[in-house]
Amino acid sequence: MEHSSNHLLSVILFTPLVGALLLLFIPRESQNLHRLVGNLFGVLGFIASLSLLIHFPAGSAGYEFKEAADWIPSIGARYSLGADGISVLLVMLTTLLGMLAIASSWSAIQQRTKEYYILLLLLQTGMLGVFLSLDFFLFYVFWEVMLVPMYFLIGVWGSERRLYAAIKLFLYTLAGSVIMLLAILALYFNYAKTLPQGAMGTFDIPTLLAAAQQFPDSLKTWLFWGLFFAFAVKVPMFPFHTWLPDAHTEAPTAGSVILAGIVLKMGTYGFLRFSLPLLPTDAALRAKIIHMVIALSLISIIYGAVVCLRQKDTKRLLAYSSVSHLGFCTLGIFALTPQGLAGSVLQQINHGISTGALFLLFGVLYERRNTSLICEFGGLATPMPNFAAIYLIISLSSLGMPLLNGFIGEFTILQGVFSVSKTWAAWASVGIVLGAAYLLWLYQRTMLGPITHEANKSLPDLNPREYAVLLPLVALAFWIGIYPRPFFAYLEKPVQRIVQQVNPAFYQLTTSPSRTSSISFSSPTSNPVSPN
Amino acid sequence: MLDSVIFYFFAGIAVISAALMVTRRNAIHSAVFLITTLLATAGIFLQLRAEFLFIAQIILYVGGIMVLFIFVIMLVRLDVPLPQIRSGLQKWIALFVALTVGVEAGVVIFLARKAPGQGLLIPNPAPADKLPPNTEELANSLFRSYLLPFEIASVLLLVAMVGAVVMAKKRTEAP
Amino acid sequence: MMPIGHYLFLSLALFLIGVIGVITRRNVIIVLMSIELILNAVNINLVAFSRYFGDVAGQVFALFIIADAAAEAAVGLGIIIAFFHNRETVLADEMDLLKW
Amino acid sequence: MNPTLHSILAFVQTWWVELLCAVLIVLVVPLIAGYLALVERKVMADMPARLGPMRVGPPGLLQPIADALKLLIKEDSIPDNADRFIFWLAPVLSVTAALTSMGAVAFGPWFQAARDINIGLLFVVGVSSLGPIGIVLGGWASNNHYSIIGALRSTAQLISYETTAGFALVSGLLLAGTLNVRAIVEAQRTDHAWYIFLAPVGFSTYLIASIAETNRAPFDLPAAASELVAGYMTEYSGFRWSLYFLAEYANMIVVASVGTTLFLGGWLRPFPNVHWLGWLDAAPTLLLAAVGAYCVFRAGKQPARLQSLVMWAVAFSSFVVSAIFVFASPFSHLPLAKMHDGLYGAFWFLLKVSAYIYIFMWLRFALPRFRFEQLMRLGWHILIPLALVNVVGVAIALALHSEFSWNRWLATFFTTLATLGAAMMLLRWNDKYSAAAALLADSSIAEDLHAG
Amino acid sequence: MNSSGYFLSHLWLIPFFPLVSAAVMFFFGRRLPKDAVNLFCVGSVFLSFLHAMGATLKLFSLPADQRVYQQILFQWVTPGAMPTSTGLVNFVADWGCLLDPLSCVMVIVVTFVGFLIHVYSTGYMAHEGGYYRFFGYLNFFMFFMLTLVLANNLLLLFVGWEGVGLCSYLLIGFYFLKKSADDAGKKAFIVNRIGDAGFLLGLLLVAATFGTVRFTSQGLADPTAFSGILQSLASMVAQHQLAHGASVFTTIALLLFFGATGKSAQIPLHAWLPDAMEGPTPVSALIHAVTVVTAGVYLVARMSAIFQLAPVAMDIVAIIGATTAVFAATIALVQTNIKKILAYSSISQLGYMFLALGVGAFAAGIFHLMTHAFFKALLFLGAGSVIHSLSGQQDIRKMGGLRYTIPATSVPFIIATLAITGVPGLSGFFSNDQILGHAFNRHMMVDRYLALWVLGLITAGLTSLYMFRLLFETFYGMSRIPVESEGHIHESPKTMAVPLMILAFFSIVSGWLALPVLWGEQSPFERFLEPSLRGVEKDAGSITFGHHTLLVEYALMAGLVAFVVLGFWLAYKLYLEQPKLHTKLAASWPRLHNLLVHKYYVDEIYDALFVNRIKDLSTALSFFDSKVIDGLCLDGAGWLVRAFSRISMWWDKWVVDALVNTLGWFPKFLSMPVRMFQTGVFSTYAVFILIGLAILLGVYGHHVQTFMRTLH
Repeated sequence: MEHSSNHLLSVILFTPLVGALLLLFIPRESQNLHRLVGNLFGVLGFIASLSLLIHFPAGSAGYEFKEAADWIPSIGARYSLGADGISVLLVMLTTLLGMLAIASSWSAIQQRTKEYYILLLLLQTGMLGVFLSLDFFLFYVFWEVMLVPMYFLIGVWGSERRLYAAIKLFLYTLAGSVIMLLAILALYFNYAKTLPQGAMGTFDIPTLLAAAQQFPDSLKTWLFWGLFFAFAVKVPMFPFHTWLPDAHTEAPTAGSVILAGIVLKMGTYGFLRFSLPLLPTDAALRAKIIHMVIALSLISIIYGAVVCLRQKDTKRLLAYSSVSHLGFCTLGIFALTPQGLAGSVLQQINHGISTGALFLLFGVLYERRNTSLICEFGGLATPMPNFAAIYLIISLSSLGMPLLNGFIGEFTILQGVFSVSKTWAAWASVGIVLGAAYLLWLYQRTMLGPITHEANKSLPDLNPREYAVLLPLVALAFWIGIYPRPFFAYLEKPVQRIVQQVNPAFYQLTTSPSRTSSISFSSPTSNPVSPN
Repeated sequence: MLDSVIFYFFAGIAVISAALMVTRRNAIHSAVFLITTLLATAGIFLQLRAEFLFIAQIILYVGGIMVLFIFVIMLVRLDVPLPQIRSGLQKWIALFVALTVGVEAGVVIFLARKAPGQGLLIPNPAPADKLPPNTEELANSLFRSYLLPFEIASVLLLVAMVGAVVMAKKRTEAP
Repeated sequence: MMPIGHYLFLSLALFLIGVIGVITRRNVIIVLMSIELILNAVNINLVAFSRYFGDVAGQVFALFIIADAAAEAAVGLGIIIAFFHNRETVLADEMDLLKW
Repeated sequence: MNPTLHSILAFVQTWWVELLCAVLIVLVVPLIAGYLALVERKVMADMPARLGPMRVGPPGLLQPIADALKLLIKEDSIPDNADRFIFWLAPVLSVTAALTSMGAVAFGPWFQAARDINIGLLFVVGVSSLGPIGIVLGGWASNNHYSIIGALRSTAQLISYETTAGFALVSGLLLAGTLNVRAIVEAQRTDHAWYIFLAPVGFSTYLIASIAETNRAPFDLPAAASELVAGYMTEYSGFRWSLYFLAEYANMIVVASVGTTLFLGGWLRPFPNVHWLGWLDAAPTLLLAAVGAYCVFRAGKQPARLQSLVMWAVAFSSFVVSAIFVFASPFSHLPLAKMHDGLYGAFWFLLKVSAYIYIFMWLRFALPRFRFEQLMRLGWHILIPLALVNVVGVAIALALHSEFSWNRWLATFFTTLATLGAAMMLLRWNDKYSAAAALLADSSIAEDLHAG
Repeated sequence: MNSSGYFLSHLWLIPFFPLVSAAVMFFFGRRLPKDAVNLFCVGSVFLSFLHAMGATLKLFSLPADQRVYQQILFQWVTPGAMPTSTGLVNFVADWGCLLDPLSCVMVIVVTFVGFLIHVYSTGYMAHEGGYYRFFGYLNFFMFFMLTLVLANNLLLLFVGWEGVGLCSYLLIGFYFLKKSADDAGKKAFIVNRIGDAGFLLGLLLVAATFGTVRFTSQGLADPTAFSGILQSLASMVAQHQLAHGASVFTTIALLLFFGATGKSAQIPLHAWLPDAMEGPTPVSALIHAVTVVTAGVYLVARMSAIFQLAPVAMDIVAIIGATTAVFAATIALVQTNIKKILAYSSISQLGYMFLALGVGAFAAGIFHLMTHAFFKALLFLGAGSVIHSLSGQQDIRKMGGLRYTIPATSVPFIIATLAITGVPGLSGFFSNDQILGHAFNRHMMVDRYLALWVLGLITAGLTSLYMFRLLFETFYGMSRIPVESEGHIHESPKTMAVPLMILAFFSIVSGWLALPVLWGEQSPFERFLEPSLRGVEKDAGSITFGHHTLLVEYALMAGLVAFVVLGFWLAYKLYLEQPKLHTKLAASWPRLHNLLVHKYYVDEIYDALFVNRIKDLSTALSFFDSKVIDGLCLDGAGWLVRAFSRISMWWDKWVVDALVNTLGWFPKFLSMPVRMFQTGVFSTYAVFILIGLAILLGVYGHHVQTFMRTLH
């Protein structure tokens, strides 16, 4: 593409890092300056990524804005970036939430602001790198880079049990990613084996994944599970999720927002990008794997939702709700249908928006009351009507109210899953019902009824900065709910490409031109979905 | 011809004032003669058509470094003449060795110059009016081929600056 | 054009004077100035060769040397001031401990 | 013909303008400096509506000459404990630096002593940076506490503000893309804008820094008569003093010229690319003609014969020059045309330089003197950061212009806004920390002075 | 259809007006004076009503088979390709409006009754806090309801469906400081959500089967370019891909019906509606009598083409409808809260409608929906007026004798009672008769439907009984109003009374649309609806009714009247003539009475079976989470690592370190002589350097020389 000469992705990737470096030169005492610079670079990053959205060629299936440079030539690792529709949306989510998370910390963080903003910005670069890397080595580096700031954010600015949570997060994730590193190395060496003597191996993701198609099934299975653990911990899926509630509970608001909004998406992104192509070709084996993953997803959905009902801490509750919601995402991914995948990505965005906003909202409360226990609240709608209104909207978005974003994602996932198995869809819909139950119950216990605590009587309503942080998310929730077409447009082709790669059988289905379809297909083999 | 006149003029000033610099008892006088040497060197640069270096020499060395020197000399009150030349055996050994080095190097250069046909008579340097604009050329070289050294030099300067500030700062706890 | 040997001899002369200054003078500031002189001698060599080879790289390095000289002067003088504050002396042979 | 003579003649034929300029600089600048002093006294008098020197010459016009005579015939006194060699050297160094740096200033498209020097502006700045050495040496050599304090102050001040001035110049040079003085001016013609409009912040910082660089009020700490008994010049008198004096005024001209060249379009008339303002081309001619006519008109009414003679002389020279203006333009192949362009450019150039210097004077009489630590704080806390930010801003604007094809004005506008925002921020922080900073500065300055 | 005219082409304005007004309320309502709120909110609904009338009239002017108008505003959800039975299809759900006779009836009823209720609310809520909020919610609700009835596809219908659920949540919980109100709202939402899950699955199955969720492609400018369920179904049936009674039809129908039970409060998801009476009374009237609860009926009628092909599902609909009708009616017999009686009455009447739908009499069901909308709204508003007059009293045991105290309320209320019980001449009579008649016809064809007809009749009798009980307890007999509030009884303001009168008028006359039935013709209402409810195959599968003679018709009417009179007589005996009698009756069958008072213990059973079990599960899983995953697995692993690290630390300290220290001692020892040269004076060092240089030059000088010679 003609964009190859453009360094847009590098600019996006390193804008936060530049901010972090700049912050290094600001004296420790000028806290407002730290805040200002942090916010400035948050906004700059967002603006830079907007141009990604604008310049992204419509209907492109592959990676755009590619950049590459030699990095460690001795092992073939390259600095190579690229973005397809999926990455673009996730990058946008990252920069947006990153910006808002930074903005939300203005008054919440009073200690060590310099380090705080440096870490936040560094974290953002790490996350962006994960979504933009086209090189496994680079991917792994960013994957780990992101972990360190998160560790410190929780460990330094968290609440009482922060060290426990931080170490738990770190060890959990590290255990997963070490296995992933092994899998990456296995991929690398097995690919290198296929090359002629003396040729240099590569970490290039498209190359490796394309080559992996030719690997024997046993190897592919091993690779799949190797990557699976890292991603499953990040997502987190059912047996690997216990770090999340602790991390969420102890993290500062911005940390929670980023954790829920973006970090979890790295796991699903990994599934989407790396795990799917490594599914074995043998139908029985593949079905077995898929069934296991789907089973875990369904367990996550219901388990998360059910456990939510018993939580005493808002942030913990939201953490478990994330487990439930992310279960939907993995469910959609492993349905291996275009709708499931598109819905999954959209649902990731939605989850970022709504859960991010929920954490921001509870961050507002935390700032006012310094607690996140449910029993400390109650009847807050009286002193904080606008807060209650926004909270209600976001709750509804999270529980899948039509006209808000959550519904579109859940519906699309369900549709994709439904065409594969009706049972899965039925189980998943239990999660929707339970979602309404715990979210509304939480809303009732915190917002409605008479005021139960004296301290809550005079809580101030939202201030302009908090509005500025929350309203974009509300607007986005409505946008996706009412007019999701632009988002689907970004996803259509990349998703189609993935499905063609990993589930070619899907497009071999009968395609008799029928009057019943509003848009029918002409030629299934070359271009399965005609651009109509 | 003009070139050699200019060269000998500046070279003479440079050598003479360098010698004066080393021998003056008063540090300020030394500094003044060093300035003269540096200015003369700048003149030689100009004669070599290194315009940018000429002005860099003046700005940095004379305008910057030497002012700093003078400032410090005044600050630590070294303007009073001190017993300057060290005595004893070491001095004479040192002078002897230095002269040996000088003679050796001179012989090397001289012999190389004397070699027939080739050697230090460098094949035709470009005439002065055919040279490309010096500043642009220097900038091209500096920012294309030597960008990394340039950045490293800037870091070095930064480090030096921080170091100087830290060292010159008053110690709060008196020793 | 002048033969390059002229420049080399000039440079050699300045270099030697600088070296003698470094060795024989006790005043640290003058030692520092002598070092500047040595650096300057090197610069002359670099620029002269640069001129005669028609390669601007020599000037680039001369520039780096000037930058180095500036850094050196700043740090050196900083050290001298600090030393002077503590010891009330700037004589070279009274500085014979790495740490006190 | 004698080959030596021949070559000398050829040399002169090729370089006569430059030689003329060089000679003029050495000869005329002292005169101009004297007259600047006169103008300054007149302006000083005019501010409270007084008259100023009126005795010598018609309306005091010969006052500078009288002053010069007085200075030259004064006793040349040197203090006993002074370092005679340095005491002699210092003023010479100052004045040499000032006059040499003027060599690269282009007073018009043709009037420049060092024409082929492609580091032009840098040469001016660099050579004029030798001035501080003269001052500090002079202060030290006097062996007088006031002098040495003045010298130290002067050095600190000059080094500080030279940085600012340098960065301010860099912002302009970024726009011009060259160091060559004439190319800078031409760049402003092709860019359709004086750089004061594209880099207003750069110009403002340069203006302030240039005042400080010339040791003028309100930054005249080194030579503060009421505090330091004229500072580094305490022990100087007579001819040596007049050298310092000359250096100061020459420096003023130099900084004004640099500012004019880089920011005010050099010898270009205002809005050189706006065609309907073409009548401005005739302005110098008309002005000169008007001056001549006025002189003719007034000549007959002068009380003394000498005065009317002077009037006639002025009228005559005005007419001659305006005639050159009028008639030279069709004969572009003649040296006369060169003359025309040169004079025409010199007119606008000198007009701008005069305006610039007038601002100096105006500020001198309008503002009280800073305290030293205020001066340093202004320099290091506000001006240098601002100049730095401005350089970045201008660079961004240029990048937006060249890489993203933004309109130059738009880009500049936004970056200027951003820079001004930064300036506001700097001011706020400065206010905030001024108490602490003032304490710190007080103690450290006191310390330095004791040490000095 | 180019000649669609303003009203049809601006169909989207009908839901749009209330939306705008709702938005205004939410954003600026707090700062608006009450009059402005009234103007906006009532005015917007009135505008909607006008537009709905205009569109209806326009539709009427068209020939019967062209009375469909459809409009696609934009494509809404476009998730990509999905496999269907006919191949890959790009699924598209658009945002569009569909106006056909069925939605016509709904939209008129909703806007008209909605408008009256809005007017009424301005009086009823005049002294409440959160006035703007209430009207904002009401208008928001109107938006969703109108979206629901005007939707041109199932997914958009689902938007309205969920939206009205949300608004009922908000409106029920309007008094959010009261915990019971919050609980009721939450319960309504969650119970509805359970139904919605069914609906959603049904919707997905529809999409997967037909490749589209658009109801029909009729009425579009180019019907062939778009797909529709109806067309798809027709072609599938015609090509014998799917036959009458295919299991997929049954599944779809049952899933959708499960959704409908949630919204229309049928067994098993009826439990929310009585609790929902916590909301303000106009809300009860609007939502729980006229609109939301009828959405289920509307859905079934809308999907009648599929239901007609799924006989098993139809039977289940009928059975559940009939059961619910009787079930709720029996509970209504013993309730004492005036609004709860009406709520159970609503459930019962809705069951009646589902009975009609289940036996295939879709038009009769819709007809009853319409008449019921008028008289049930009237009953609720009347009840509200009573409550208003009694300053919030809702217990009928503390009422009585209000007939002459508040005549403007009591007269319409009596008319409504007569209408709902089915007194001949009033609207309820006609609709009840239609339903029972069709049920009987069905019976004539298939014997097992006899029970349904009988249940219907019993319901009619029970309705008569509890309604007259309500009437007598409230308006007749001795006043049992507490003395201290006796003096505060006041007639409601005009804004409340006038809507009551208008509704009373329509309660009487709306049934007359079926008047021709009396002389054996088809009811015009039915004829009007017929194009919407026709289904896909007139002769093969869809339900047909036998024809009965006029005589049978009159006999059926007589039967109905007999049951009504029986109910009236019982009520008169028990509550007016011998008021002590009913307490005695209750005492003689205490267990039955308790069963009814406690609503068959459904809430308790649900709590025990589901709610508490889920809570237990949640506790258990939390325990699992913290003790097994975290405790056993993680902490166990941590303990192992620590133990191992202790061992290795010991090893390091006593074995490895000791070795290294020994080694380190050697160089220290060996370096002694070298230290001699370190004088510490730097000029000495410089001399050393210089000596080195001299030696180097001396030794290698000729190399330098050679090198310099080779320079070029």
